[in-house]
Amino acid sequence: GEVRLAVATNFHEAAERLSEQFAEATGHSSRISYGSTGKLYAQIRHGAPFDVFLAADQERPHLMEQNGSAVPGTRFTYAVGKLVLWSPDPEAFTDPVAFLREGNFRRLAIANPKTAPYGLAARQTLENLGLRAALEGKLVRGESIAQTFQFVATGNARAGFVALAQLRDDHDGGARWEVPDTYHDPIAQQAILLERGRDNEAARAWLEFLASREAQDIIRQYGYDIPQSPE
Amino acid sequence: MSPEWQTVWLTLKLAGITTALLMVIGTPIAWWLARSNHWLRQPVAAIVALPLVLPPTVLGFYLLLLMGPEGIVGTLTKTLGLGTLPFTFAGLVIASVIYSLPFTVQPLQNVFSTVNERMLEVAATLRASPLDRFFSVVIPLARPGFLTAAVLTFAHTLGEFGVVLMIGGNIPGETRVLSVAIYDHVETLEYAKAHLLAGGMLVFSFLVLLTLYLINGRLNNGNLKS
Amino acid sequence: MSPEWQTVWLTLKLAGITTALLMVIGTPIAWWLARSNHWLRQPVAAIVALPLVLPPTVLGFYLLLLMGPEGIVGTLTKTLGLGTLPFTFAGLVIASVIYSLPFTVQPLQNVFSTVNERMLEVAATLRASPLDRFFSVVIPLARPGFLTAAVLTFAHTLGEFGVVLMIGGNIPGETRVLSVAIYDHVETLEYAKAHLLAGGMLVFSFLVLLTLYLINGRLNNGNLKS
Amino acid sequence: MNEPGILARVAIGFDRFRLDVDLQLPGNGVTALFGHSGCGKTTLLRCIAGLQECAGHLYVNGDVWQDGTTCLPVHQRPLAYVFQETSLFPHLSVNGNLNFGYRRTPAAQRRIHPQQVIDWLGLSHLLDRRPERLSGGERQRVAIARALLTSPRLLLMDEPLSALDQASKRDILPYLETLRDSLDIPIIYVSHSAAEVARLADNIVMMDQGRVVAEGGLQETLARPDQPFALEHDAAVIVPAIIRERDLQWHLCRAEFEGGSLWLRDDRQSETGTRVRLQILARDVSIALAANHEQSIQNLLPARVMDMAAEHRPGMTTVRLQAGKTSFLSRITSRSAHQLGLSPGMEVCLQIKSVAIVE
Amino acid sequence: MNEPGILARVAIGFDRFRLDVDLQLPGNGVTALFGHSGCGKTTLLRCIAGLQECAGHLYVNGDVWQDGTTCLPVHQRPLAYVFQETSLFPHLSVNGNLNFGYRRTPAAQRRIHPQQVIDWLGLSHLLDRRPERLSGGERQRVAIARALLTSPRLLLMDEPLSALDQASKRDILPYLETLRDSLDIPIIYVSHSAAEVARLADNIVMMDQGRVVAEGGLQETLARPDQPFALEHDAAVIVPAIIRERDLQWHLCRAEFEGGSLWLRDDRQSETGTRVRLQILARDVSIALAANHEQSIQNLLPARVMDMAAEHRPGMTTVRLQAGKTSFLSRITSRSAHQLGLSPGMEVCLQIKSVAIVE
Ligand SMILES: Nc1ncnc2c1ncn2[C@@H]1O[C@H](COP(=O)(O)OP(=O)(O)OP(=O)(O)O)[C@@H](O)[C@H]1O
Ligand SMILES: Nc1ncnc2c1ncn2[C@@H]1O[C@H](COP(=O)(O)OP(=O)(O)OP(=O)(O)O)[C@@H](O)[C@H]1O
Ligand code: MOO
Ligand SMILES: [Mg+2]
Ligand SMILES: [Mg+2]
Repeated sequence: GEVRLAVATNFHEAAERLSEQFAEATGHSSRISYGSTGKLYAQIRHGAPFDVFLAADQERPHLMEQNGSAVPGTRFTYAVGKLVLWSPDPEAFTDPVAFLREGNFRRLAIANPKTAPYGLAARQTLENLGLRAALEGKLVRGESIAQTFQFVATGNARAGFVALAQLRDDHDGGARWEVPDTYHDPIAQQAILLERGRDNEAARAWLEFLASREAQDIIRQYGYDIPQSPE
Repeated sequence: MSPEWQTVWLTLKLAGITTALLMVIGTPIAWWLARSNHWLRQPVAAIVALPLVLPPTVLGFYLLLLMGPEGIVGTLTKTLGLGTLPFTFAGLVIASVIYSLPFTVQPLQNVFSTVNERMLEVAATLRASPLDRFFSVVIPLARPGFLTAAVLTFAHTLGEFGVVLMIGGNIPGETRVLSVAIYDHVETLEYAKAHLLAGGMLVFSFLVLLTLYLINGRLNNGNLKS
Repeated sequence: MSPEWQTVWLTLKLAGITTALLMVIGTPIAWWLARSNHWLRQPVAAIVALPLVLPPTVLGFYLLLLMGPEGIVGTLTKTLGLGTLPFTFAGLVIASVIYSLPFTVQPLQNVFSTVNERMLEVAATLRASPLDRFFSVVIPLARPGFLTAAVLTFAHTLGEFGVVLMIGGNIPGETRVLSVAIYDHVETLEYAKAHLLAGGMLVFSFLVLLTLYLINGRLNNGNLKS
Repeated sequence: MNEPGILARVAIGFDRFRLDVDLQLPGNGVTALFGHSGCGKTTLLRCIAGLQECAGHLYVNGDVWQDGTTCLPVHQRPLAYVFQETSLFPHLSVNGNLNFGYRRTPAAQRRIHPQQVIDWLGLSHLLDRRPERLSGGERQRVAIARALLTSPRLLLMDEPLSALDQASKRDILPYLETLRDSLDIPIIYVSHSAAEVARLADNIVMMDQGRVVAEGGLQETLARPDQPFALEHDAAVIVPAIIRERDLQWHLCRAEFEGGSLWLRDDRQSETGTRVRLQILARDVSIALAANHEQSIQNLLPARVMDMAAEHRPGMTTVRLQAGKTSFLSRITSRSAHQLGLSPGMEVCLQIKSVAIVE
Repeated sequence: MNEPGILARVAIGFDRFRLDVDLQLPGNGVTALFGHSGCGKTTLLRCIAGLQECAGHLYVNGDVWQDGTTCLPVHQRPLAYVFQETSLFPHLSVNGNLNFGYRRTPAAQRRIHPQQVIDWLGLSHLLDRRPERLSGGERQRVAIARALLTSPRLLLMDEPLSALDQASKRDILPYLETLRDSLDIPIIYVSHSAAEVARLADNIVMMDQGRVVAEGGLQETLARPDQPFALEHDAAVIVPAIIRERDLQWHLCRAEFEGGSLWLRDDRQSETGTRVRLQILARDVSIALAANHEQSIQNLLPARVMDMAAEHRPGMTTVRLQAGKTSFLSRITSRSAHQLGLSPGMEVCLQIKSVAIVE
């Protein structure tokens, strides 16, 4: 059978890789649509033909469970995002907190806290450092975590909070600081079986596969944590 | 067909069908707007321009609401046994048509309003019926407007993206068009692929446009300035 | 000013300035395209239409590259002591100008090409210099084209979104415009707010457009059909 | 309603102008429409063609074109219209323009064919040309040809020859005459040129400020010494005659009419026996008390003074005379009339300097 | 180069047409440009106006408009152009059209003012009208007025009166004459109407297929019996004369010229002593061997036959005669000429039926 996946953009590469493995393991094929979590949510609410939703947060899967667009009880956290303060310039900072506190830069990029979970985490981090008010005027907001990355990568922002999953060791060197997860609520990315996929064998198989050890290894490779005990 | 070519083909199909449909739909609207003295003329003209004002994604969102299973249009299409339109190619076409309507209607209306009334009168005295006059006099005289309308519509549908993403759902081989694919590549940091697709699209479009303009220039050869 | 009104004001400012600039920039380009016989005419015409072809976000991405500190334009603006353009209002204006250029140039070019050469000759024999002829003859005769160009440009800048999002960085009071705000509301499921803003924008735009068309209709009063 | 002829009752008002016309015109032949600039000639033609909405009715040779209930749209009225101003399609070549109406005329109704008009109007070297590359006169000729090629059943011509030089007019007029005779259709012809009118028209309608101020057959109307037409300088009579004799050496011919005969130039080389129409301008006719053969004026006719009328402009008198059964007009100074003692009934000698065959 | 007058050497080729003209025209007065449709009249005017690029040079009353190195753009040439086809600005009212050029003429150079031309051309009731709401003749009058209001130093008129009826022409022509005399500028006037030309022109240029085939002063040219002009029917001489006597009862006046005097209508009510220009059409002049006073033709002049020429069209002969020092033309049938035995040197009596004052 075939499973139609709606996948939050930040998980794109991992999802591609997973679906290859999934096909090998089960013989099912998958067709993946990407989009921001908010957009995918709106689409699913209005009849988009997806079987499984891999969101970038836990809020929207939770909502879906309540409003009947998803199958209750199928929700689980498949990955936990890791936030990184990054600048392509290796000289940019050695002590990240001092760097932020001194504020010797024009622009700092974060994702829009309203639309992207990584943005929310970034804001919480700044709050915990007591720097939110001081830096407010220097923030530029990317609509998605991808846009935020582009702001930084093109040099238009001195540094920015991006997802670890976005950084390639090979060519995205520079200065980086993996933000300890004590600075922000966990960026729990949840998956859920949608109503349309209720009777799709392949869909259930995919969710099963996503929770498997094999899958978790792959997910880790792409810069995510795996939750200690899936909810 | 490889997924890339599938996307290219889908894109061209969408832009082509949208442009063709809009030429058919837009021409009578533009003609009416340019020629009528009905009191509804100005309101309709204003409404035609409105799809432009909304951000494409937002327009897409409202179309989704309308055409979704609970929307007015969706209820209608369902009772007609057509299913719902979002996430189908047909849905994409309809959304593109709505979104690009102003790009077709405005240039046409514009050029229609400059067509010399006398030429229509002459044609009438030479036995041409209203429809005949339209095809044998208005269309040739309004050719630069048709060219502009077609170019704007086609190019805009190629680059159109927000609406398509929202209504189409980015489903490979079904509703994923080039603009969405390039966007995806940029979003997922696959810059090399993005550059390739964007560059290819630019070169291709440039060549198509250039050819069009050259042909048009040849046809004109100074004749439309009179 | 409350953030909402700040956003509205910023949006109108951006659309207004972009439209005004484009009228100034687009008019000579359109005139040259419509009247010249230079061999570069068709290639330039094709290039002018190109910004349309790319998805706005992608165009925004490339502009980000170009105008960023390592881009050609960025290097230039930096050496000129202007800093870099992204995330500034000036940068937004420049991006909007580039993106909306075809909407200004194409309708103008179009209507310029239908201006009767004879009228320019007559004006010349009545002592009007080329510039004078342009203002006293071409502009009045081409008025429907100017209206269309201005409406398309203004509306498109209002709704424009991908480029603005990319170049602007969504800074409240500086680069957050209405389209971005509505988009945000849709993304975050704040549908009531989205409906309000979108509805307001539609009603406002409708009224503006209607007024424009009514005034234009009054001015025309059948005079442009001759 | 089923009678031949044109019945036109047309009313329409603009801001400061009102056209109100009730006309009855014969079903064939040329009606000349005369009048000052702005008197409503073009407006009347437009109403007849259906280009201008108006109140009233219009019957053409038995067909209803407009009445209280119906109003045929322009393209269903089998008419052709030569506009006052150039009206060629700029997007078509001369050939394309000519064929526009021809192609739309059902083959069975075609009575005029492209090659004919191209020859008549001298267009063969222009066929591939775009209108903007034609001279003013060339454009006008193409417009006439295009109109004729629809083989109309009513021909409306708004100053069709005004852009043409004398020579072109001289070349084209005979063809218009041929057309008038062979097509057997009514032609309404707006012209400011008395010469054209006298030559072509069978009927005259004089308009002023949107109303018809006079109308009638050419001969009767022209032979009225108090004629209301602004012709004055060009007042003339038209005399039907038959060619009786030709003087090949001197290129002259003799035309006989009821009441005498006249020598004239053998322009057309008409066979003896041909029926012709002679135009004799009042200004070419002088009056002598007795015949004097020792002068270059060779056409001397005994005639009787019928009546006399002073002209609109002082100092001139138009005298109507009769030779046999034929009326002539003579335009002389009032002083001459007085000095010669002219009075109705008096026998005199007409001296006719110039005669033209107009048909 | 600093001499008055117009020196124009103009060459230009279209696909199938070549204009090649070398003209020297006087620095004031009216030059009539004559020729068949398509002979290049409009093209010549366009070259002079600078609307058509061409090779050659152009000097106007001492100013260089074009030569090898310079070429003044149109708007810097102090000329006015009345186009052959209507050319009003559709976006301006009649008033706006009139003012277009007037506003752009430096106040110090204005010699003609709106109220004047509005009165001359009868436009006062049209001022607020849009061009599309005018009749053909009204449009043409507005175009003339608009051109005049630039107070040009060279006036180019391409068939300006062809859309007008006789009455309008009669009203407008005197003003054009006044203009010609008062402005002291050259006017180049394209017309197909011999009457207009004879009335206005001082100079004639005849073109054929892009070349000048004849040119010269009006009087000399018209008095050539073999005149190359396509006037024929309208051949005429122009005779300068002085009003000597007025007969108020009969509305006549007597004009004296070198070699006699003529009675004519006292149209203009000119005072005695006024200098006038008489136009005498060859067709109005007949020849008798002796004077016959018992006829309506009252102008009988003794004259001598100078020479005779057969016309282009067979059967007619143009005879040049001299009365005193003044030349006359008479157009008679060749048979009359033969029968009267006319030959150079013979003394005859001219019978002149009609004389017009043209100035
Ligand atoms: N659309 C219009 N609106 C108002 N007045 C008009 C309109 N069209 C024509 N007129 C006026 O109606 C009158 C008649 O115009 P029309 O064109 O019939 O005259 P015409 O007899 O053809 O004159 P001409 O010999 O100058 O062509 C004119 O006084 C003109 O100004
Ligand atoms: N743009 C052009 N391209 C090619 N041929 C042209 C062009 N303009 C004019 N001609 C030709 O040049 C010749 C002269 O044209 P022009 O307009 O000067 O004639 P004209 O003497 O004014 O005639 P008319 O009395 O008919 O107005 C004509 O044979 C015409 O067909
Ligand atoms: O994948 Mo997201 O929802 O764009 O951060
Ligand atoms: Mg008219
Ligand atoms: Mg011409």
